[in-house]
Amino acid sequence: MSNEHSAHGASQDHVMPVRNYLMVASALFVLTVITVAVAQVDFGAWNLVVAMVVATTKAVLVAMFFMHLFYDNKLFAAFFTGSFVILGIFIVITMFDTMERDRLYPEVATPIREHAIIYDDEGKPLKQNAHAGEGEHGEAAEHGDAAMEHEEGAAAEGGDEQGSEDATSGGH
Amino acid sequence: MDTTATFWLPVPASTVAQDIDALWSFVFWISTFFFLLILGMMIVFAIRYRRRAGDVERLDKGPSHNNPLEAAWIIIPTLIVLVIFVWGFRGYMKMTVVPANSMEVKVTGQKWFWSFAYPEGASSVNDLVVPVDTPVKLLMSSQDVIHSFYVPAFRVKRDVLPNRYQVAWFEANQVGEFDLFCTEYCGTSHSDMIGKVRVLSKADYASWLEESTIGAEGMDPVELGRKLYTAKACMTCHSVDGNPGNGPTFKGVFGHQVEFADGSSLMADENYIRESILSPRAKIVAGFQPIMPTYQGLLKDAEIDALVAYIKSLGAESE
Amino acid sequence: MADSAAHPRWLQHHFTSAGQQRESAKLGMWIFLVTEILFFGGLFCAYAIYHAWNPDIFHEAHKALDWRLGGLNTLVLITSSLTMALAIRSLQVNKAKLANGYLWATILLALTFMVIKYFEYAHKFHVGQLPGKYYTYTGIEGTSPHIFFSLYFMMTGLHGLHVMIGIGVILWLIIRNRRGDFSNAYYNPVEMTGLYWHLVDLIWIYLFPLFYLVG
Amino acid sequence: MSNAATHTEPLRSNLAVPDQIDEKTGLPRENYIQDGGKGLKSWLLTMDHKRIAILYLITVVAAFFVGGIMALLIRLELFLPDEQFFNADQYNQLFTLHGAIMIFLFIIPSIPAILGNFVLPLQIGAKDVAFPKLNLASWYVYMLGAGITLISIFTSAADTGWTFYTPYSSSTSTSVIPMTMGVFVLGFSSIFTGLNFIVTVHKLRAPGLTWFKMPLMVWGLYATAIIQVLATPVLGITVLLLTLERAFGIGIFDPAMGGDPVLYQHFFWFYSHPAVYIMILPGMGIMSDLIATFSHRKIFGYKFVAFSSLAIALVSFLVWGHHMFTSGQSEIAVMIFSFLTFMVGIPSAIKVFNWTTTLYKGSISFAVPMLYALGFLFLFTIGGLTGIVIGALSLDIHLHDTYFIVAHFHYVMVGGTVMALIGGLYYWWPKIWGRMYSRTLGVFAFLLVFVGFNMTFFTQFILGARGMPRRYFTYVEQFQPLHAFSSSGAMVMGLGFLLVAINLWWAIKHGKPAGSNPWGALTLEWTECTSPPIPHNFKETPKIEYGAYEYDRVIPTMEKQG
Repeated sequence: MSNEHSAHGASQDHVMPVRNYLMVASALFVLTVITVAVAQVDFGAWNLVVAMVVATTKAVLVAMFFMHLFYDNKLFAAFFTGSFVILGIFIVITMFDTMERDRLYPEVATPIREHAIIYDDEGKPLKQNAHAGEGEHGEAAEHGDAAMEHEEGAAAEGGDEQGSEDATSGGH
Repeated sequence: MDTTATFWLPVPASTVAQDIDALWSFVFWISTFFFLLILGMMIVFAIRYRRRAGDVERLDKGPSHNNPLEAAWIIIPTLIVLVIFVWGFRGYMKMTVVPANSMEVKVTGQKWFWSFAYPEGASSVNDLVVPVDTPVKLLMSSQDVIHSFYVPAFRVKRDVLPNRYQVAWFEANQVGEFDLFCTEYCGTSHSDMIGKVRVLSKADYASWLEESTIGAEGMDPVELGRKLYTAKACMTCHSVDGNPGNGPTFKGVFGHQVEFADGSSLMADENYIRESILSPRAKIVAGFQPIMPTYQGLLKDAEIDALVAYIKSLGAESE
Repeated sequence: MADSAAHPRWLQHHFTSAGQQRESAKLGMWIFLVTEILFFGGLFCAYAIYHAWNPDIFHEAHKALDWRLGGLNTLVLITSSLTMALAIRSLQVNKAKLANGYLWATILLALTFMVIKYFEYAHKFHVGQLPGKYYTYTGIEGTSPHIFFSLYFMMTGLHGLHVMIGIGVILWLIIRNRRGDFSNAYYNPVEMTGLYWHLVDLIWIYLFPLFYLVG
Repeated sequence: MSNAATHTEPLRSNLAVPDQIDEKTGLPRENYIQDGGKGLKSWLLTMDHKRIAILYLITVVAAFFVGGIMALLIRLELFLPDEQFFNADQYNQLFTLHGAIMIFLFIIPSIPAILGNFVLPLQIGAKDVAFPKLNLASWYVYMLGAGITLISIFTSAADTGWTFYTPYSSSTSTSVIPMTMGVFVLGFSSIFTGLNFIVTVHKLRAPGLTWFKMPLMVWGLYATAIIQVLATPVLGITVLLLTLERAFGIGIFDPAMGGDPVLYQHFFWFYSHPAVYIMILPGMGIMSDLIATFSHRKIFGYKFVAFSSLAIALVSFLVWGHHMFTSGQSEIAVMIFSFLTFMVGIPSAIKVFNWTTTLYKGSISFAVPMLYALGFLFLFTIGGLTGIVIGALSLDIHLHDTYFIVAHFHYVMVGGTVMALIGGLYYWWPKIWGRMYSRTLGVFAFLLVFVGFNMTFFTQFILGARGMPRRYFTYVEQFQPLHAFSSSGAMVMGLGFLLVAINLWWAIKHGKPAGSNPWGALTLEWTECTSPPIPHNFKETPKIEYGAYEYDRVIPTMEKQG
């Protein structure tokens, strides 16, 4: 596996002319300017994709030439890309969970705070949009609704002893 | 369909339990078969090819590889586990998709007790009462940390998260009383956060429901206070017979001097009790932890008066 | 193991040749860089998930960052990467003195990076755009912009910490270089620090667009 | 190198010729214990992988007994339902410490750091691991991490379980931060060992030792090192985020501030599932060596067993969600994780089948290490098959967070890794110290461990299937008899482990000298090294004439019944 070389003599590694280094550096500068320019224009969600593409090309340039991956043992490149594959797996499969939680029941995904009332005062299930229930809280007539209301209360005026003191109060 | 507990599994008391128990026995018997196969091969080879006294060392004549055999014991287990996967996933979807006409009960998990809110306005603590043969949808949320709603007899389990609703459902197929456990570790009394699921016939359920909602007006306050003392889980921390639990006992409190953690003290009167119900952290009795959750918004004024009357009655008795 | 002339001081006893020692050192360094990538990766995953959950809040919150300072920092870090690479190259052609010059340049650029970062942080502390419960800034609407700043401070803070570690290691290199430890036959430590430094630059190449440009 | 021709003359059972043997001790005069330097300093500053292995041996076995005592206390408490010896908080702290110490301080470093450090360089014909200084640093970082973790015992120990689930872990008043910081530091020790092994296997193999001539123990350690290097950093960031959440309230996992506790579980299990393969893969490596050596048989399907290690290492990164089937994941994620969990089970099945087939037509000796290997096969098969049971979604809904899960992971961890570790310790004890252990005490201790283990944990399968939740301080009356039986089994197992330690401790000084190859093994550490080996392992780099298990080409030496 390891290439046998004499201990002395010019180093075995590939010596790149200074000109190459300067070219790579200037390419990186240009790409930076490009990514800044492109970001000024609003493509909505595409902005992220474009920014990532440019960042990845810059990263590949740094890895290939500054870090000599291009000339070195392919094993290093394998490990390097392997780490990005594992990271990609981690992000993608976790997002399979985080982005798909409301597939069956919409109320399961969004935090409770936005859903003011699931039940109206008489306790009948009231399917309506979140904000309609904002106004008419009135006296907490019923446990189910009340649990919602004081969850709300905890967020609004903050910090008093809703539930166990430090978990849900969020000290504003 | 048998409805008795087997050696391994508790009584299958919900409609989905049958399907799960069927998959359980399928996987159980396949596992037993493969276990005995491997164990058998191991024992037979170990005995048949054991080194006997006087054996001289010789070159190994045994096979060192056999690709068809390897392929066999890769493909066959893969097929079997695929069957188990599909069966398991279909069972899971049956347990997740709630039937349309289900009755909705709102469940709130809180540090160390469950409270249930029924659509007709009734509420109960640690005691879920449901009619038999009707699907019950549970809309669950937690007030503090993650708990997990688990009824072994119904094979239902779902974590109860503090910032989101979680949905679970079951349809009890036999009348009876079943254990309810919290299975996500939630602190000191995680093992006390247990309750009962009482499945009643439709008639009994209707009478229980009507009895537990309208009963509140006509009753005298002390009687209502006694009922609320259990219904609202005061008894999980406060005793009425004098010995301290997680919280101070109610016996002999009213009309007496109470020492507080910060050294001050006060004569226990109605507003002290009312304040301790609504904002318990305001005054902490010496020697106790500030762990009481507030009942702000959980109790109607009439109920608070009833509780104060009940505690007052406990105070007067000890004179 | 007779101590022959062909056995220079820096060749460790359990390696049969300098090439084997160098290849082992490089492989070891690359694996360490893999752990760094996954260490930062956890934060990038948190960023991806919270960005996906509330993209509009993230977009609003990123306006609070000054992309000009970010851009300047990117250029500074790329230049420091260049000077580091040139430092290694000059050692490869046995010019130790030139290498020291480039190493000093790298440290200077790294310090500039940290100073710019200090101004950015000072401004945020002053205005109150801080993580979690310390968030008191009211300029950004949306339910929880502090998540953006939690992630911002954690990722750029951890990156800044790695820059400072890099500065310390390069200083140690300069001392060893002045003592004459390195030549074209043996410059492993410099090359390893170079790999580490380029990775720190590479991570900033991703941080800059995510926080300053897109948000 | 002639591959077809058989290597006719049998191996020498003792490389050290009589005049090199010291009459008084009966061991070769030149060995790493005497000649590596005198006094404590030579041990504490050693660069020799063999001495670092012994440093790890002492500290990791100590951690095992501390964790083991806590396990016995837990089982003692659970003998009867209500409070017996500890109150609820103390019980919660006990099971947290039992989990954290057993996992982070014992089982993750155990086989790689003790047997791996000692045996890997010997098995590939190297003088030492690639980075000896890093190897010693790994031990010191381990001690630092262990120290920090143990601080939390004396400052109101954490009561969150070894999983530190938020929001409980970020809101409890117990000292969680020392434990999470201890775990953070321990992660680096694991990374250093993993990194060292990968570079050693790639770069320091003796010339001629190709990948398929290496022992499968080296494959196991290599696959483990890959996971250690790729997964442990994510544990580092998770624990760091948790500490920041607790200390500064950054709101990443705190539901009140828009964070999501389930996301913490994703982060935690992304490391912790690959971590269970860090625990089992070295055990599987030892298994291949033991089964092949004690059957004097070429391992059946060498390539399949080797590649299944790598397959496990890679697929283990895809399945972490099966720890969270009931915790509120989306149905799509749950389906993906369940499917992939079944796929990760297949390579383990391949290994078990190949080991069992290796016994066919062998000449099997029931030396104590072989007893533990057969015990491993028995227990690990049960552990693996119950893994299939809880992999099925609808069953896991019923079984999650019950004693069924506790039984499952104890079957694969204690029944798998600990049995393999003890088997490995018995197997390499003559090589490490040059002396043989007592067979009768070894067999007796094995029976105690095996019977005690099954008494303890098979009953927990029944408890769990009947619905007994995990981490319960008190439990409903109906479960009491099974708990009592399980607790008594734990006492038996504990005694068994104690006898194993006594046997091995006694053998260090008083065992009969074992010679360099008491088992008739073909791997380099037996054929080319004296027992105990010389400081630089080999007089000159060994020439490789046959592969690790080529019993069909080499006649092994007569085995001394051990």
